[in-house]
Amino acid sequence: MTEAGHTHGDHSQWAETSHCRVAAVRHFGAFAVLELIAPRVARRAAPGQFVMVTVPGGGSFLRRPISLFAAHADRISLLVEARGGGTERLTRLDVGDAVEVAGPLGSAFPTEDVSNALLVGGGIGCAPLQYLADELSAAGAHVTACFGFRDFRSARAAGAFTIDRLWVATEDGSVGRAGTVLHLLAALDVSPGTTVYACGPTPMVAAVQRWTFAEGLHGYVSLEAHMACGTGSCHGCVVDTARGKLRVCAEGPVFRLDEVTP
Amino acid sequence: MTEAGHTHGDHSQWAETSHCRVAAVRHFGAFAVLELIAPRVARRAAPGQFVMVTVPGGGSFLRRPISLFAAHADRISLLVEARGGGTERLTRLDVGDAVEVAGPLGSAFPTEDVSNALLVGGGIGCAPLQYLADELSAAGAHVTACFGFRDFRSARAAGAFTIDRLWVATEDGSVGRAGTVLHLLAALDVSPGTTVYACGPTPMVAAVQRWTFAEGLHGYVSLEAHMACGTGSCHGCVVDTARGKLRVCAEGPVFRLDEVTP
Amino acid sequence: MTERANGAPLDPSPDLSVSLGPIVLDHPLVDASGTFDLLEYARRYDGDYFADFPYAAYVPKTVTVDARTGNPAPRVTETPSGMINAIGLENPGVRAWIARLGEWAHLRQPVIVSVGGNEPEQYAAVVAALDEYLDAAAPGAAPSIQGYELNISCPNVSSGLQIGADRAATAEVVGACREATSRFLLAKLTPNVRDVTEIGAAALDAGADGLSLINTLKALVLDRDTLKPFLGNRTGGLCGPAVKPVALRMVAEVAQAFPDTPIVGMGGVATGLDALEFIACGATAVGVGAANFTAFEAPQRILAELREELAARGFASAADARGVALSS
Amino acid sequence: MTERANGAPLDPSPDLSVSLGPIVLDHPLVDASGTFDLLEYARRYDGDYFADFPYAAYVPKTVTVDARTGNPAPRVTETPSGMINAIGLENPGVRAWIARLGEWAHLRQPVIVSVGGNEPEQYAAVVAALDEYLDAAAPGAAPSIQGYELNISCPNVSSGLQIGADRAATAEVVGACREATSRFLLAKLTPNVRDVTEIGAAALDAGADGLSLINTLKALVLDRDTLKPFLGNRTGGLCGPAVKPVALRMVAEVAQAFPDTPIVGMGGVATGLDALEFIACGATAVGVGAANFTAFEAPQRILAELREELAARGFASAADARGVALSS
Ligand SMILES: Cc1cc2nc3c(=O)[nH]c(=O)nc-3n(C[C@H](O)[C@H](O)[C@H](O)COP(=O)(O)OP(=O)(O)OC[C@H]3O[C@@H](n4cnc5c(N)ncnc54)[C@H](O)[C@@H]3O)c2cc1C
Ligand SMILES: Cc1cc2nc3c(=O)[nH]c(=O)nc-3n(C[C@H](O)[C@H](O)[C@H](O)COP(=O)(O)OP(=O)(O)OC[C@H]3O[C@@H](n4cnc5c(N)ncnc54)[C@H](O)[C@@H]3O)c2cc1C
Ligand SMILES: Cc1cc2nc3c(=O)[nH]c(=O)nc-3n(C[C@H](O)[C@H](O)[C@H](O)COP(=O)(O)O)c2cc1C
Ligand SMILES: Cc1cc2nc3c(=O)[nH]c(=O)nc-3n(C[C@H](O)[C@H](O)[C@H](O)COP(=O)(O)O)c2cc1C
Ligand code: FES
Ligand code: FES
Repeated sequence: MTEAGHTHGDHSQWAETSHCRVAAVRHFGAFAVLELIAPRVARRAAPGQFVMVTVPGGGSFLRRPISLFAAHADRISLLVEARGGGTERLTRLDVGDAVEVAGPLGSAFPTEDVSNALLVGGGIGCAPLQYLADELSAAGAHVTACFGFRDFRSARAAGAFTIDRLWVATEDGSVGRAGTVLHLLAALDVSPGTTVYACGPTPMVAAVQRWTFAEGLHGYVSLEAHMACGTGSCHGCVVDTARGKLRVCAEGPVFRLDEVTP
Repeated sequence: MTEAGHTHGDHSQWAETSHCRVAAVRHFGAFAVLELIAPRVARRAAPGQFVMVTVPGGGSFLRRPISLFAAHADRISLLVEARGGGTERLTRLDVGDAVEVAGPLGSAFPTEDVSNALLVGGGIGCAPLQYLADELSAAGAHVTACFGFRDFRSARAAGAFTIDRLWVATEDGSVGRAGTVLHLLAALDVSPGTTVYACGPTPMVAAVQRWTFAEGLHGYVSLEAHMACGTGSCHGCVVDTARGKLRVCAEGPVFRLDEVTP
Repeated sequence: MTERANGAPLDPSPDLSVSLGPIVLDHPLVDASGTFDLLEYARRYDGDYFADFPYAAYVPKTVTVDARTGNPAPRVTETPSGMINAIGLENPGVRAWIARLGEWAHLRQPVIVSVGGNEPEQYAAVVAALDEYLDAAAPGAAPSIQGYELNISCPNVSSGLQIGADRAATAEVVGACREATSRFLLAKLTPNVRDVTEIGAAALDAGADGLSLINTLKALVLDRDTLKPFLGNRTGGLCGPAVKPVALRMVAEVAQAFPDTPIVGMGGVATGLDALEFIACGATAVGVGAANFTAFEAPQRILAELREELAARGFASAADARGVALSS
Repeated sequence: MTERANGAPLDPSPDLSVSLGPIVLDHPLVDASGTFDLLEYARRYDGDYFADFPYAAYVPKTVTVDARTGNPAPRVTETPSGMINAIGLENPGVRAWIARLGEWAHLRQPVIVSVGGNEPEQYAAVVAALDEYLDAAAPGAAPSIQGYELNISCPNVSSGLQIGADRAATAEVVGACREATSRFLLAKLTPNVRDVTEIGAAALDAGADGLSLINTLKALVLDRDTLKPFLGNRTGGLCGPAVKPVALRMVAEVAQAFPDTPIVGMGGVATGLDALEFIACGATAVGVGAANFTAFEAPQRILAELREELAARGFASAADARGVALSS
């Protein structure tokens, strides 16, 4: 019998496919940071982009979209929250395990000419903001991050982040300030011209969008959508934008805050 | 979310269900002997019976029927050949892994009042004959076994057996005598009244049946059938017998050699 | 899962009882015909299986008027997230079947007998034979047979086109049985049709009290070595989790078309959430089929999960959850 | 897998070429409409994708006469061993589509354009517009469009009942397109019918040259939190390995009913053995759909496996394997 996957041809022509190994795993409650040796992905990656990850074990038919949490040298990291069967299995990966990822995919957060950046994340939506913070800081920008979580359990994710100015709120008050990320924003002193970067659940994105406009700021948002291909073929992942229906995996996931209607 | 399997009730009322652990694994090419700690199964087991094994990992919907290869104290052993996806995963089990088995199921080889026994196996059909040999020998019977394999690869299974008088043939002559198990039988000096026990592919069973009748012997055969439930509910596993269509999992797998029509 | 998302404590035990027409069920789960043999379970159980019987009603394997030996082997194999079968309604015939009723006369739960045949008269003959026997039986001598499920949807018998794929044939079978009995009558629908509500309407118009669905999808599996049809009957019926999305769609269609009709929904139920989804799509009761083959305790597990899933969503009862997927 | 069971060396390279009616294909694999965007692949490839294009013919996503924005999100999700989609035939309309043909005019492989619509005239208008454009196009200015696949089977557009579930409507659509073109015409059949050969016959009688099947099975998935329909369009179409046994059955039925008809078989192909099974059931060519979503190199892998599977069984060619499951 020919087992699926054993007779793959040469991948070298596929910019975006990597068979890689898990180099390190750190767990934070239901979250895991997976560090993968994936030089081809790391070389091309930019903050905001994502990879399609094949769930090992054969139980999941489609690949799962996961943001780049970090990229250094020949490594990429993913912050994965065990939500359903597929992500559950990903968080149980161990050092040395093989994983297949395709990427980097999608649009990146624009980072040029940014001097003040405000990163606003909700729940697992915080994931792409670490890599963004790394790049912005390296480019000399002043980075502030405000993360909102529902409760103690989901706030465990915060432990994975290394951002200097990071404010956390939880709705149940168990970690950081009690309330939503909007309460954190309200308490901030934001310089004019600050660029806002948002990623999180739809109601949060809508609220951040309103706040940004009210403050006269501009910014970007990374959106989620249920995906089949992740690579532009199926039109499964569309969102409504000022430019019409666009694919989160191809034109997105990063859009201008003022062109989306969350 | 409630994960399937996490809220099982109390199993204690099910004679035949065991959550067990792998205590030891030995590999012989594509074959593996899995030793499982399964006191409830071991206590009731008899040679010829089988268990339904849940394939770990979620990729297989139905359980797989596997014969008892041995049973001692609180342990049972299974000899598994990696043939398809399910058995492949079973042979990759490791010490300490959890497995779920239901059994012992089905009919056993009658062993009472046997003084001379001839065990005839073909390929993975040899599996139930080790346990049978153990029981017969313990009861003082004189046991001879003749095993036939296709080639070197399938003859690797022979290494798992500990039967004193064991003759092996391979069709390609790579191990033991060149030819089929029938060539081994032809060379034997069989005492009258010997009880024949057969298990193997259909053509072998048919040939052994003819040989047994020609020699004026009687005996038993363990049959295989594709199974869904393995426990008598679905009527999926029927074979034609002198008693009509019977279920291999309930009335079988062991039948009298003279009642089956292979 | 011990509290709701909003932090309120869980309703400890939602009311699981439902009424399938006149038949009162302790909870919504029944076995799907042909997948669960009560006597086989009882003989493998250490306790009193009749006291611990897990389903709210028992639906035995389809019975026909004459004995049937069924199809040649092989009859079953696995498919991706499912299985295929071509048993061919093997059964001893209604007379021999009745003769064994005493063995499980003490089952407390209601029984719905699945009835098969090639022609209307054969269905009616089974129903009449059972009604006659039940009317004459001494109290406690027979199980509590309270209804019939007319299996007009088995893809594995060669009576030409399936009865359940044809409106007129469906009406004839249901009509003949309606004349034969005043007991509760379910028509079991096949998914191998263009519009399941057309056949449902024909069955209800002809006197069925309710509908069961789905039976299996007609399907073909090849032997990977020979590339010939694997099953002895060539084709068979596909079921299991693979077909659940098709089954949910059809149950929703029927529930929307016939809102007050008792419906037994089934097809791929393997977890309590699956069962709840069928209820949300309008099923009154839920049939568990191939999942029975995965573990002895599957019904107990699915029932426990169903209770948790209802409670986690704040439903006070299974009946409250019925049809919630249908309202827009 | 380097030698046959009998020890004879493998035929190193079975002849994979097949003739789909007048269209000669290098091998049997084509993409299934809506699941593979040539230009998206090309822009992600380091080499010359047009030189390395893996399929034997390219079937683009269905084109309609007017632009369609498709269904509201969400449009896709996973199911056990499969997926469900309700894209809703999003496409820019035939004029805008033609305007971009230059971008892939250099594709060497034949193209079969999938055509959709609500009424016969709309189908015919797309075919006529394309035929007209092709007749006028300068050599090398357009890809080699050699045929049309009439998608009369999409379950995700609200033109009432699917055209492909009705014989008369099928005949009208095919007939209108037959008048509009002399190019090769495939009718793509839906599995949501009682008898797929009835619709197949209607299509062939009305002038179709061949048949493609299956499109997706109409299905429903609920959101597990809200228990409401998950997809924006409520229902969607099920595909992937879960449906393969149903697809094989239908392909075999059609191949048996119309032995000399070119058939594109599809539904759940994920491996070379799957593809071979469709060929064994009578398919001339095999469509790969959702498997494209599992890896960029899926078509290359499936093709390599198909070659091995043919060789391992001693087939000298793909054509030799056609229909071997059908003979008894
Ligand atoms: C661009 C993008 C970036 C993402 N980045 C991250 C990340 O960095 N870390 C992380 O943990 N998660 C991330 N997600 C969400 C993640 O993809 C889903 O949680 C995951 O697909 C769920 O799969 P499952 O098998 O665990 O859940 P299941 O619910 O069992 O999955 C069933 C199906 O639904 C899809 N699905 C379920 N939830 C979502 C969702 N929220 N978004 C999209 N598809 C979904 C799955 O892909 C699958 O097809 C991202 C999603 C997108 C679109
Ligand atoms: C009573 C009995 C005892 C058995 N004892 C042993 C044993 O001790 N050791 C061992 O290695 N094997 C044994 N087998 C055979 C074993 O059950 C099959 O090899 C196994 O089910 C194949 O599963 P798979 O997933 O690897 O193969 P796949 O071919 O991928 O399985 C697909 C489906 O076909 C069924 N199937 C495939 N081959 C067989 C077969 N030969 N018999 C029955 N069902 C089959 C599977 O259960 C499954 O439902 C026994 C079978 C029976 C009936
Ligand atoms: C082995 C087997 C035997 C079956 N026998 C019958 C039967 O006798 N009568 C009937 O109405 N349905 C029969 N069915 C169909 C089931 O009752 C049920 O409708 C179908 O399997 C879908 O449910 P599931 O996916 O939960 O199995 C049978 C199914 C299987 C798997
Ligand atoms: C996301 C998606 C989009 C599809 N779009 C179309 C389409 O536009 N036209 C069409 O005829 N079929 C369409 N199909 C159906 C496929 O072409 C194919 O018939 C079906 O998916 C079965 O094959 P598979 O199981 O290999 O996916 C689509 C399928 C999917 C999954
Ligand atoms: S997921 Fe397929 S186009 Fe975006
Ligand atoms: S496998 Fe179900 S009766 Fe034997």
